[in-house]
Amino acid sequence: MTIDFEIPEFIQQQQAMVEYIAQATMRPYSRELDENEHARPTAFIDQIWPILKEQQKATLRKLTETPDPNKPKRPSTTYLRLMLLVEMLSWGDAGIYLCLPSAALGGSAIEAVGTPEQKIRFLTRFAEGDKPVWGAMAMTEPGAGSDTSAIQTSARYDEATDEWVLNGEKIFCTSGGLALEESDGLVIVWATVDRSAGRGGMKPFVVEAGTPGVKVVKAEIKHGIRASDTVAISFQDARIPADNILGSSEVQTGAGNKGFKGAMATFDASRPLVAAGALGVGRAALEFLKEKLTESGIEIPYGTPYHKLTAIQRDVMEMEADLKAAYLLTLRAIAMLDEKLNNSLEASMAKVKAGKVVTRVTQKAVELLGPMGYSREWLAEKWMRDGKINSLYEGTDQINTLVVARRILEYSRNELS
Amino acid sequence: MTIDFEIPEFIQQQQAMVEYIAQATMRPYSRELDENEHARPTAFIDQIWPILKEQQKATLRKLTETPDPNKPKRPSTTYLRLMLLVEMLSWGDAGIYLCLPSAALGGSAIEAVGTPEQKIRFLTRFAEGDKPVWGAMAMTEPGAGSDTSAIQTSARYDEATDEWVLNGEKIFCTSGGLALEESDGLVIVWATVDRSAGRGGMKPFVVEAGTPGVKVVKAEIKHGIRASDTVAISFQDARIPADNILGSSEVQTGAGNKGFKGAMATFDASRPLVAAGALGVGRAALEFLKEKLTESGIEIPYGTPYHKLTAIQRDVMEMEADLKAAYLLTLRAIAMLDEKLNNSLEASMAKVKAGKVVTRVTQKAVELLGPMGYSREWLAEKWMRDGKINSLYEGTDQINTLVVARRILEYSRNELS
Amino acid sequence: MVSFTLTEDQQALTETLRRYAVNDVRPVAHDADEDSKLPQAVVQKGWELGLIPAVIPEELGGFGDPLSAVTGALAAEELAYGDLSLALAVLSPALFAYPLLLYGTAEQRENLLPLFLEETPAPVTAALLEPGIFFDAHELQTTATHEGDKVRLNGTKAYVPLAAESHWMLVYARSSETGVVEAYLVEDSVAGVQVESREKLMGIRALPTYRINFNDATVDAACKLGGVVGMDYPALLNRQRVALAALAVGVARASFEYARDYAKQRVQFGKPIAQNQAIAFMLAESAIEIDAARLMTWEAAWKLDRGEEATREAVLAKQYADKAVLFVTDNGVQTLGGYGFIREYPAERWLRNGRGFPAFAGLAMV
Amino acid sequence: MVSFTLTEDQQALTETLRRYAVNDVRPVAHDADEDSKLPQAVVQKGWELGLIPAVIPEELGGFGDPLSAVTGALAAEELAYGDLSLALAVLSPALFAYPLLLYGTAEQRENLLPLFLEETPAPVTAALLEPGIFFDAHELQTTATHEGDKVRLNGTKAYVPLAAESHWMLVYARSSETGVVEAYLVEDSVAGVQVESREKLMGIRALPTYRINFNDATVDAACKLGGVVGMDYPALLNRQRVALAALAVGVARASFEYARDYAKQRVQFGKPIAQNQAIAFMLAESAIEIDAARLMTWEAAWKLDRGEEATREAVLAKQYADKAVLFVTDNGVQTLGGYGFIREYPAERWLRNGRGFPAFAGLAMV
Repeated sequence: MTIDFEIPEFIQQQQAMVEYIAQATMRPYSRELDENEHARPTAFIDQIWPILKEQQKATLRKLTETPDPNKPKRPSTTYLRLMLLVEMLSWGDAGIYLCLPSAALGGSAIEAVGTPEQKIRFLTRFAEGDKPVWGAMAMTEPGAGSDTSAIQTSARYDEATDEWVLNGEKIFCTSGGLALEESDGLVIVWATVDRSAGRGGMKPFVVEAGTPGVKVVKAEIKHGIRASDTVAISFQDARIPADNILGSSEVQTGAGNKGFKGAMATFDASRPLVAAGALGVGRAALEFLKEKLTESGIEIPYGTPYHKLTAIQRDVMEMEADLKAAYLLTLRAIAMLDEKLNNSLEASMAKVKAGKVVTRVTQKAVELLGPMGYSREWLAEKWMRDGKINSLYEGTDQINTLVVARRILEYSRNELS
Repeated sequence: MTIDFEIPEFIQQQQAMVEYIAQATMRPYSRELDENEHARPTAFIDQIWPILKEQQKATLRKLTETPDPNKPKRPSTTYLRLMLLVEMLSWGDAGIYLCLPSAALGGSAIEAVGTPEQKIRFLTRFAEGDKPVWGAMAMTEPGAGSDTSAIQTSARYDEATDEWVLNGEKIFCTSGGLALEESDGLVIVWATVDRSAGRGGMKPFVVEAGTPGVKVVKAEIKHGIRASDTVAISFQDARIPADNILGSSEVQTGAGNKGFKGAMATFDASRPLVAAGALGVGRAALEFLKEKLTESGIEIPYGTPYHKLTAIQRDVMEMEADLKAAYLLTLRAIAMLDEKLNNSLEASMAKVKAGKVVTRVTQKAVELLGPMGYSREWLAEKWMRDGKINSLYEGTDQINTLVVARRILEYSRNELS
Repeated sequence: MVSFTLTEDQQALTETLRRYAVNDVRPVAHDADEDSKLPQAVVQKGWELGLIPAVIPEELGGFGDPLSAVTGALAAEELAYGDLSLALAVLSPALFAYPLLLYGTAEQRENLLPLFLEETPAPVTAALLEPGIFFDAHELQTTATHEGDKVRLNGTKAYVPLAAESHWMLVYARSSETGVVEAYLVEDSVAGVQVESREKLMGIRALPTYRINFNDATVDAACKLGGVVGMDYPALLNRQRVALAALAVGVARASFEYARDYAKQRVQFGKPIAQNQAIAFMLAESAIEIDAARLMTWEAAWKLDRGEEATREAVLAKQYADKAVLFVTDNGVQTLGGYGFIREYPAERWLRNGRGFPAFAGLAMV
Repeated sequence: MVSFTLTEDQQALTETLRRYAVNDVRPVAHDADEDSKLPQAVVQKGWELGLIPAVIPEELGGFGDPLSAVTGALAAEELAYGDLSLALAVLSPALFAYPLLLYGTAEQRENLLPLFLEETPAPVTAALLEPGIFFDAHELQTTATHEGDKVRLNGTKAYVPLAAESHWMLVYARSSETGVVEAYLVEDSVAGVQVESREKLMGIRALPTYRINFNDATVDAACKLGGVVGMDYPALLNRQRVALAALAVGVARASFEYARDYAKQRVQFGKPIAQNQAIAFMLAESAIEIDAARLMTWEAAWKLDRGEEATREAVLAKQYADKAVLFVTDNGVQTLGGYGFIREYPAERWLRNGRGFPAFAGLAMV
């Protein structure tokens, strides 16, 4: 191994294709879907579903077949490919991207801790059929944002029927409506089997579309990523089969608490991918800004000393540098995932940096584009609104900075809270 | 009353005189005293002592005479005058300014909580004589920085001799050497009469030069303000008269703890004055920078829109705006002092803002002046080093931000620590 | 004599405006933004506060108070504390009234100032800003060409508030002969004045703003504000800078106070989130930036009221406030976490509105 | 294939250099700074690490490793982690050696590269930077005028490390005919080369740097680096940018690690100050900026090693590292509170050294 930033040829080719999809099925609809908040990006969904379905089929096959020990192992590029896919789709439109018909975070959880039987039972739907299917993850509650230990949604085991009975309310569930009401999808619901056990009692359950007692009670109206479906879901004596629990049902704490650890481990994968989404939005804004500046005769002269730069040139260079910094931190966190190294520190570093950078870059782009930047005629203002989500979800910047701080200081949650 | 920013004529005149002193007795020695760290700014001291002595005489007279109730009361401008004096002297040289022969913070404490007898006994020396005299304040200890409740220096009352016996070590005492070894001065030493009582046991004691058992053990070598005398003092069975305690000797807590409250109240006065010192250093750097830019043909065009500014013009405008912001916050905290209003919030706001601004402005000035900015041929680099102290002493930026946060949130020390 | 104390009149005024902002404006602000519609009853009530009649000379039927930039800044902050769209709407008649009051000829004043003594808001506006990514108030693209006793206006203006319902507008244009910027009192009936469709912006969505095309729009030369003498354009630019800075402070303060209260009440990990230094410091820094921006605005206004050259102060105050309002409103969203992104909470609206200030020029006046 | 893993050789090298930085450099860094004096034994030991002989071709007696900017960046970071003055001193022969190695004619290489195989540091330096507040590497004030087979050099250089003790220096000058920047191999004995008194700087005080005047200093035209072909000046500028960025990362890391350890051990209010979010967040943000600056530096170095145009990457990495090192070292001082201001603690030295990077140009090379 050696230090290397080369993106493999086949991924570069993928990028070209994804860029085409973004240009054709995302950008033309960006404004319209922003203005009509709860409409669906059908052009994108219809275009991407057949492609995604095939990929998900391949993934499922790999998940369920026994690996051939004689087959030569290539270094994995799964996450690298995913990172650049997410980056490009978010460059297309971050809100539309989030409507990607796939198992999404729900799928990650199933892949991470599901049994082989569960993988087939739950994931097959994402790999076949004419109609797109969505998966979702429901974690946050009104009283439990950063503090997942405060989750109130309960799962009670009913011996009589061999079922789990869920009660509670989840909010901020991405694609929850698509998963439960507009497709034959599923949602991973985090619920506690024992409130007195704190995190030890928290378990993930698979709730399928059509389950009685499960209701999408609200679609949020949002600052940005308006094309994304963000819903609140209520569970009123919602009954699911006993084997819809992921992992063990036993209350465990500490290292043995694989359910919770599994959820946290998915953050190590999801945070750099969220960061990748931020990068895409930031790049969209920066490219657009540079294009408009070029039209006004302003170029960025990299080798020119500071005293010969205009304020705008300097700003653009700083934006580029920030974006590059966030990109490289993300690339590193992703490379570690592909190498199956623990990347909690690097994942949170990438997430917080990318969140801050996309916020700053898009806010600055709006400013530098003046009265037009603030206008809904152009997309700059939308990218600013879309970008901001990256400092808020999948752990706010503050929470992710706290994670970084704990790691570098080698402090436990109790030592640094 | 109405919103007004006008500096009274007589203070403007004072400023002109102080500027002259700064030009004549500070600037010419700035570099030399920076390079020869423990030398004394004699030109400045000799020039200012006769003036200061007269002022201190007048102050003392006012402190000890009964006010004439028939005399019409003018609005006080004491702190405003002081603020602008400190600003201008720090503009001259922040290190030299700190060698001002006066009762300084020690004097404030005596004025605030001393008896009439103590005021005369301790403060007269600052108002007469041919030789300059210094006062100082000794609070910080190796183990007690921000956390003054951790002070270990003890004061034990010896009934046999009717004396207090001090033991311990103080550090970072400004002008401590000048007060104890180079003049017939005094130091206010904070010591505990009862370690178990925490802040309730902390009392200020007046220790005069020549007291046996008191020793200046070290003169610090510092990043900046090298002309300032910063020492460590040890107390080994140092005996002082019983009535050298300021305020009551009883252990008191809460609102009754006037000794500690008195010390804290002096922060409300000293923090805006420290801020004023920061402003002076910042202004020195900014003026110098603008002068050098003018020599290179670069002016600051205020009414020009952003897209027509160079990076440097923009930087300078930002530096000016920041400095103005810090100036106005300081002016407000000072005006409140003159109006005898509680200004704890505003004092800390001014202090933290001025500290951050002087740090940023001077660091930026060094950068914009390029290879010459980094050179000890010019004073820019020195101002950067001098300026930094303002983010560190009289409460670090972090401590002062914490004070601001507590005030705006209406939180006690326990609720927000 | 240095003082930061309001006069009794200013104190009374700010209290009245704050009550209006809290009781009348806040309850309608969300819907106004969502519906892109000004609530006329609330605008009417704002008009009835009498800010403009107060400064109309007594001989013309007003109250004859001096026009004070400091008082104007105080008022603007309170109104924006309620809502920026509504504040701009309520203050919009001043865009026409104050320049007229300050620089109008006797005849212009006598003819037009009575408009501001009516019971409903005067249907007037002003057009300074121009479309595009760069705007330079000193190099306007809109031109005024004098031909005998007529003046032809050509060019395009943007962000003109309430243009569609205005009968009079003050149009800033550069003389095609001298390059000097002058202002013209233009009636909506003038041929060649074309109000385009309403603009769509990220924020201030309740405020209707428009592009206007001037296509050989021809008015009498007597419509030039101030006649031969003209106006003090730099001073007017400073007055709008101060007004916008004060509005920015108001928006920032609204966001800050909401975030502060939210943080004290929102419990996570067993305690209010305000008890985390990360949150508490963000709030403390916001508080400092708000106060700093306000003081800078006051200082610039004070200089204007003394009739002194105030460009440096006004420019720096405006720039500082532009940055402060972004910093504070972004912190506001951040403090609310996920809720900061939801439009049912006001934090995101303040961020959208706050981000607009660097683009706003000529949208308010003290 | 994306990877952030060092080769085994690089791993071994960085470990060796880290040991040297920690065991040899750190113990002498404070006194070196206070005394403005390089500890020769430590510099000698640094020379013996063999960084430069490693890349001298085998046929000239070296080890023949390829010259790698990535490896150079790794080395520079470790050395600066020890101390910046010493790092610049130990690396200074490269200022002459690498351009010679890369662009020298066969004759120039054969004549001069053996200098770098001696047991003591090669007495060489390079002069790029010029005095004044602004410096533009593309518009040098120092000129080279060709006359027949002679070249006259005129101008003043600044920040030339170790000039007084150098026998050879590489002088960058602009052709007075073509405006193109070339480099010249100049012996100290040449008439008209005047090394002035040592410079006094805020930081890097242990490193002697000098101004040099060239007053019709005349050398053979054959002294032009690379002969007729010359050199790739933009590439050399990028190599020095990468070197300086890597050094900045090293300084920042030194400061960060010290502050981190201090914060964990310093108790106030009954707990380590690192347990305050205000301190912990400062440290976390420092850690992020360091990693970001390092990755940007690596990327630029990697492009250089591939022979690709790397100006954009090198410039952005340098700018980013300039900012990062100031941010981190200022945080370092702030974390130590009052102790941060005391020269017995290293934090303030790292701040003084860190602030210099925007001014440094041509002081190091990978």
